[in-house]
Amino acid sequence: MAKKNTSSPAAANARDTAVAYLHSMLMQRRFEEKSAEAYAIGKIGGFCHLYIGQEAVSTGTMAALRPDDYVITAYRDHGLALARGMTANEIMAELFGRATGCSGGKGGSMHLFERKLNFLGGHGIVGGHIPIATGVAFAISYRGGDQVCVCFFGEAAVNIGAFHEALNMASLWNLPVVFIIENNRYGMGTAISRSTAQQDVVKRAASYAMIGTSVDGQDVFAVRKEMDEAIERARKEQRPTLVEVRTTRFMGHSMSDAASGTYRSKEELDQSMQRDPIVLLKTKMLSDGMITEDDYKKMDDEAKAAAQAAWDFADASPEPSPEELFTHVLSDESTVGAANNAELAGAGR
Amino acid sequence: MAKKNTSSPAAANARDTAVAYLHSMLMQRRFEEKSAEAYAIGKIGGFCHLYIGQEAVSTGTMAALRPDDYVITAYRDHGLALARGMTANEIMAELFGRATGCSGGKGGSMHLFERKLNFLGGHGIVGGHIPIATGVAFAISYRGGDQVCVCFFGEAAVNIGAFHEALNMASLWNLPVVFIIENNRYGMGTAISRSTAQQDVVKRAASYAMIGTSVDGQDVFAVRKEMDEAIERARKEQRPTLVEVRTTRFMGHSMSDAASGTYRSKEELDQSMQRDPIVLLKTKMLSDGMITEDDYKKMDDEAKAAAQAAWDFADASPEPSPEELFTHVLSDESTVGAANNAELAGAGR
Amino acid sequence: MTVMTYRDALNHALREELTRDESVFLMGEEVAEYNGAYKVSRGLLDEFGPKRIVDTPITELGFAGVGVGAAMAGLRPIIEFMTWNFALLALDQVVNAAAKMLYMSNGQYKMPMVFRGPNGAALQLSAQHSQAWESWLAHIPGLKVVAPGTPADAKGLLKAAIRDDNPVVVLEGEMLYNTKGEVDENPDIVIPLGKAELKREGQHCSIITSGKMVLVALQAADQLAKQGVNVDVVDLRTIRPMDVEAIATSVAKTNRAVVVEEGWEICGIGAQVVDFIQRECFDDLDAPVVRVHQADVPMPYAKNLEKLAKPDAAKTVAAVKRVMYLED
Amino acid sequence: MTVMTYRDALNHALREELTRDESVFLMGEEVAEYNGAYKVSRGLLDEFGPKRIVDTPITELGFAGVGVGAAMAGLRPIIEFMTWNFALLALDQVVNAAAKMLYMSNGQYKMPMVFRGPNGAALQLSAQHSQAWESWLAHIPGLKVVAPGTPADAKGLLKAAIRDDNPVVVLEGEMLYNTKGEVDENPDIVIPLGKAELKREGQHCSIITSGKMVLVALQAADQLAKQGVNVDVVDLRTIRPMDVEAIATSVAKTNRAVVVEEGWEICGIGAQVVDFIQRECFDDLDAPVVRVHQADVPMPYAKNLEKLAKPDAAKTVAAVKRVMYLED
Ligand SMILES: Cc1ncc(C[n+]2csc(CCOP(=O)(O)OP(=O)(O)O)c2C)c(N)n1
Ligand SMILES: Cc1ncc(C[n+]2csc(CCOP(=O)(O)OP(=O)(O)O)c2C)c(N)n1
Ligand SMILES: [Mg+2]
Ligand SMILES: [Mg+2]
Repeated sequence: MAKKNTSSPAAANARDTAVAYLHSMLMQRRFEEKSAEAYAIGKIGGFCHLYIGQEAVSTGTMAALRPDDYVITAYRDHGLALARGMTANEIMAELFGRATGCSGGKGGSMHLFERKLNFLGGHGIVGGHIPIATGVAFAISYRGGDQVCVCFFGEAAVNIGAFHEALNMASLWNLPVVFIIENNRYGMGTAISRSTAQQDVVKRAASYAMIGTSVDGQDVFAVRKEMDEAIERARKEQRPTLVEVRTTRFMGHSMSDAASGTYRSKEELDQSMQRDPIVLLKTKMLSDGMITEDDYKKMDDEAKAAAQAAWDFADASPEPSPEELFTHVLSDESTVGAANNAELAGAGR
Repeated sequence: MAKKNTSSPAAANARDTAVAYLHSMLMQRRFEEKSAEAYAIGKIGGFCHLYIGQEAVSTGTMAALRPDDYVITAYRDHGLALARGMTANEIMAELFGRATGCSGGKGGSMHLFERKLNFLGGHGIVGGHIPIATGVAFAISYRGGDQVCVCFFGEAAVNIGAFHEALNMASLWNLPVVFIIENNRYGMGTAISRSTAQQDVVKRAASYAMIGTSVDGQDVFAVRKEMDEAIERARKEQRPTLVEVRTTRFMGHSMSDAASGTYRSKEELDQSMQRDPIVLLKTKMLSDGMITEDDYKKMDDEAKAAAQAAWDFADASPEPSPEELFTHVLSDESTVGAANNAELAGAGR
Repeated sequence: MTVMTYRDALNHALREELTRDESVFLMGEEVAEYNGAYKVSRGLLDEFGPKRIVDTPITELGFAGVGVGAAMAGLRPIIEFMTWNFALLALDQVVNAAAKMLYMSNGQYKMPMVFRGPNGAALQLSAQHSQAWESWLAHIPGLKVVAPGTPADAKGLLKAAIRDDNPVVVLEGEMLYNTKGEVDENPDIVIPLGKAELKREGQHCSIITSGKMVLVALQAADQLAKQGVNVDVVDLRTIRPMDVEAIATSVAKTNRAVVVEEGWEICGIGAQVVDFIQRECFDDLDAPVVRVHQADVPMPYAKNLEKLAKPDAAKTVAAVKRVMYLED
Repeated sequence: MTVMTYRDALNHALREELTRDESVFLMGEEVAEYNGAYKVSRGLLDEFGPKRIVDTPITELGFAGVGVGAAMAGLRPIIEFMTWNFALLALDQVVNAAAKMLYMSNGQYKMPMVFRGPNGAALQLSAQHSQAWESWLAHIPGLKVVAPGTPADAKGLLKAAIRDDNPVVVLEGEMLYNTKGEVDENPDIVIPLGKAELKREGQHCSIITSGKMVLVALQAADQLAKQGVNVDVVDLRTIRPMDVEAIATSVAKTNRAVVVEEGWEICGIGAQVVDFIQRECFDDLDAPVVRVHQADVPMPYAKNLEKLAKPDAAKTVAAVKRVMYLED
């Protein structure tokens, strides 16, 4: 690593932080590029929503959290899970539908869970997890703890009823939760201007007497700073915040959608991609002398190797055993009843 | 009627308007007092939500509408139905569950309908009719008509998802609808301060880039004026409005709830009842010389007589015939299928 | 043993479990200051305070989700729906979150929570307020569903539901809240989920039922007994998982069955009971099973129509006679 | 007759009915500019413009209610749910408003509207995106429910649904959209609601099914034929109201029945079919009816588990053999 500007302990600190961010973002990017490859050849199935372009949001936010805080998100969850500290192996194995996956192969891309990290999923119904986040914050407050719950969702989710109901309760009850709108300006193929009467989404905070803020989501330092404040407000003052993070998804909505050409023009996308969060960070670090091109190359290679290793791990992992079909339907399998038990035994049930 | 101050045509007009308002409000008041009596002796069953105290809202709003406009509301609908021009007879008969009721006895208190007046019900699920109102306005706009749909609901309904989803679409699509919050400060036993983070409910309009206004709901003239503007905005500019009407229900939430003493103090209620919309109007009319005490007495007696006549009509009306159980399940009864047809024939179905 | 109402039995169950376990809390519309729309939670706010007895805004979907989140974070929420009619708005949280979380997370997140409230019709509440959702809820893997018919069952099953680590749906009856029965005051007594109870013994026919319809079935049984017909009344108590063995044992004895349920016919609980019976007792049956249920219409308001629409003792008696090939 | 996909058949039905009647419009998420999440509405925006092909925000409850309101005001809305999984959020409008409005208003407000979209599992979409709601919807009086299994039925039933004055639920299959079949291009042809079709004739056993499972049943029938077993395949097409006569006629002939459905077991469509069969054909049956359905679990993601969970031709063949008391 370049040593310039690391003479003072503060500078060394700043460098370590930046390196950690870059590492986190590269791990996400390379992991997802690998997932896209695996999807293309059918190793991964179902829906697969990539996070590429939004990595500064996950990295900047997770850096502001404590290990005992809670994280919950929608289906676009790979990057968030990695940034929270889940391993590439367990996530890739989940995407491959293997027993070694973080959800035992039962959840898949949209339903990553890791209890050890208080990573509460991976949810597939737009807006559905926003009340759940509020409930987690309720539990924190009930116990008198000082943890925080952060909840990620897209800008198109602000129109759904669950968002509205949850934010009112969070504010009314003074709950330690941060609602994070990842505003990438599109919900599937619908531009925000076609779905949302009040496009300045953060204005909606006023409906709940809540503080609302906006931040550039391509700048990991800006995200971190904004989240520090929101998380502090939750932790110390027990007040929720609505944070809009302005970002861009570089890919299509999911693996079955083109990145541009239909509802989003190539020009618009190209323009947005000028502000690649990884490139922005790298450039800054280079110019601040925190790293050299070589350092970057090394880190990038490591990230690629980790992604490949995850693929290899996943590929070598076994499928869930057939009996797993009936486990974890209830916590006490014994009471599942006649129906379930007959299922494996005979034809048709 | 007193003739003072009716020398000019304008004054005569003003007097006629005021008299019509007073008439409408007295009809509602006496009708509902009569319903309460009928409920007490079991002539009316189920839930029965009285509108007493809020009559200036219905009267002031309906006066601003054209016959071909649309009206839709929640379960607290007797006063609104009367003010819209439905007869006391057909409403009382509905409350009595009789075949002559406006919904053939099938709907009851919460589900008054009158197609001839574009009175679209009477709905029982809090917030459920708000998207429906939006759809009616959609249809108006689809046809290029210049009607308006007005939609009434309580302040506690602003917290539910349907409200939020509907207002966004109404604004996004420029629909001719007026959303009227009858803010009586309580949703059942819950004061607004205990349910709603942003108690200044009309501020929520900003979340939908919609105009929001507030008005004193005990003053029928103020309501009329505000509604004229909102309805004009819908009719001419195709823009929705959120109107908060500040009012008080003088009774309990429904017939099974005390007016005060538990969640609402007697003092608070007494205080609010100082501003009885009927007394306010009567006093103004007396002092403006539009009517005398005798005129008032006569009008009031007429209203009481109409309520009694409605009772008599309802009481003398037949119950729906047993076959009515199976009519109007589908518009083409023939296809209801085996299940329904067997129902009346044999035991148990 | 003390005689108490179904309402008080539920109230005792709540009180005992709130006392027993700090992580239990009750949340819903009007549960605290108003003491519950139907007074099931009477006195609990005073005893346990606003942290544990929580009034909500009118946001069924939202507060059901709050319950799910609280359960994920280790609490044991009891979510009261003022009635199950309004829970229709919240089913996404019940079905997609509560019922599936354990499975999707491969066992990492248990959902120790209860969704409860009155289900089905009361009196003249008409179409939108008179719906019985047991068959919908029973359809869903990942849920348990109970429908107590007596005060003792109400207390014992609710306590079991609260202690269970799975999401349990408790379907109460507004028309049952004032009914009385003997209840054990011992706070350690719970009634195991998944076990039916033979509420009455006979040999001529089996009436299989649950929830509010238990009383209807017992009334019918009384009337039939006067005419020399003696029936088993099998109270399922838990609808999911269903005690198929109890059904089969009774039908194997009587060779005839009537199913009485509050809800609509098509894909109702009764259809499933019929399916279980034909699987398990195909050669035992002497007549087709007859079902008694709500008429296949939205519930009308008028008193006379409502009565015609609802399942009742007279219809049950007629159904039993039909399966016994007796003149009506 | 032309060969076209199920997707195109639906597209033609929409186009023809939009052309035929100005009051018909299509509304839903991504139906217009995106041409539909599954491209069922391809080209319709270009042809009919944004007034009649309307993209909505992600607000299932809200836009379902918009459809109800538009129907009350005299239009004929077609509400597309991107999938029925998300419609769970909208069921209050479907059940409490659309299905009950005619009844509550004593016939004053008809609901000439369609709720449509893909239902049930596709491939590896896991628990929250793989739900089959036919039994829930069939439970509700005031609705009609159709589940076409072939392109011809898709076109004819959707057209009938659009012309019907009642709220009609149309359950499509994501896995069916690419399947092909002969379709009549005559825009006047509709398939009457409520009528089953015998998709294949045999004498040994009746397979009763609908929707996506029709192809599964036909596959099974092919396999069975090779082993000398010939089955009736009764495609219900309309699930509510159900063509009980067609079921009874077939079972009276074959004396054996298997019901194949996509959804879960408990209180599923199959349970209701079993109930109808035992009522109508009690003395005809030579064996208990066997049901084939999704395993009683939330849908898992892993390919192997998903395959185990789903009903398929092999399970159907085994079920037929079981009711025929043949060795597997
Ligand atoms: C209730 C519901 N409706 C529709 C969908 C289908 N759907 C999945 S993601 C999505 C778009 C969401 O956009 P946004 O909230 O902006 O998040 P992003 O995908 O941009 O991250 C839609 C319509 C769904 N999953 N849930
Ligand atoms: C979705 C739903 N939840 C709960 C109820 C029960 N309920 C009926 S009215 C009401 C209070 C509504 O208060 P508000 O909207 O202020 O209207 P008001 O009664 O004051 O006119 C409640 C909780 C319901 N009908 N629907
Ligand atoms: Mg987005
Ligand atoms: Mg109110």
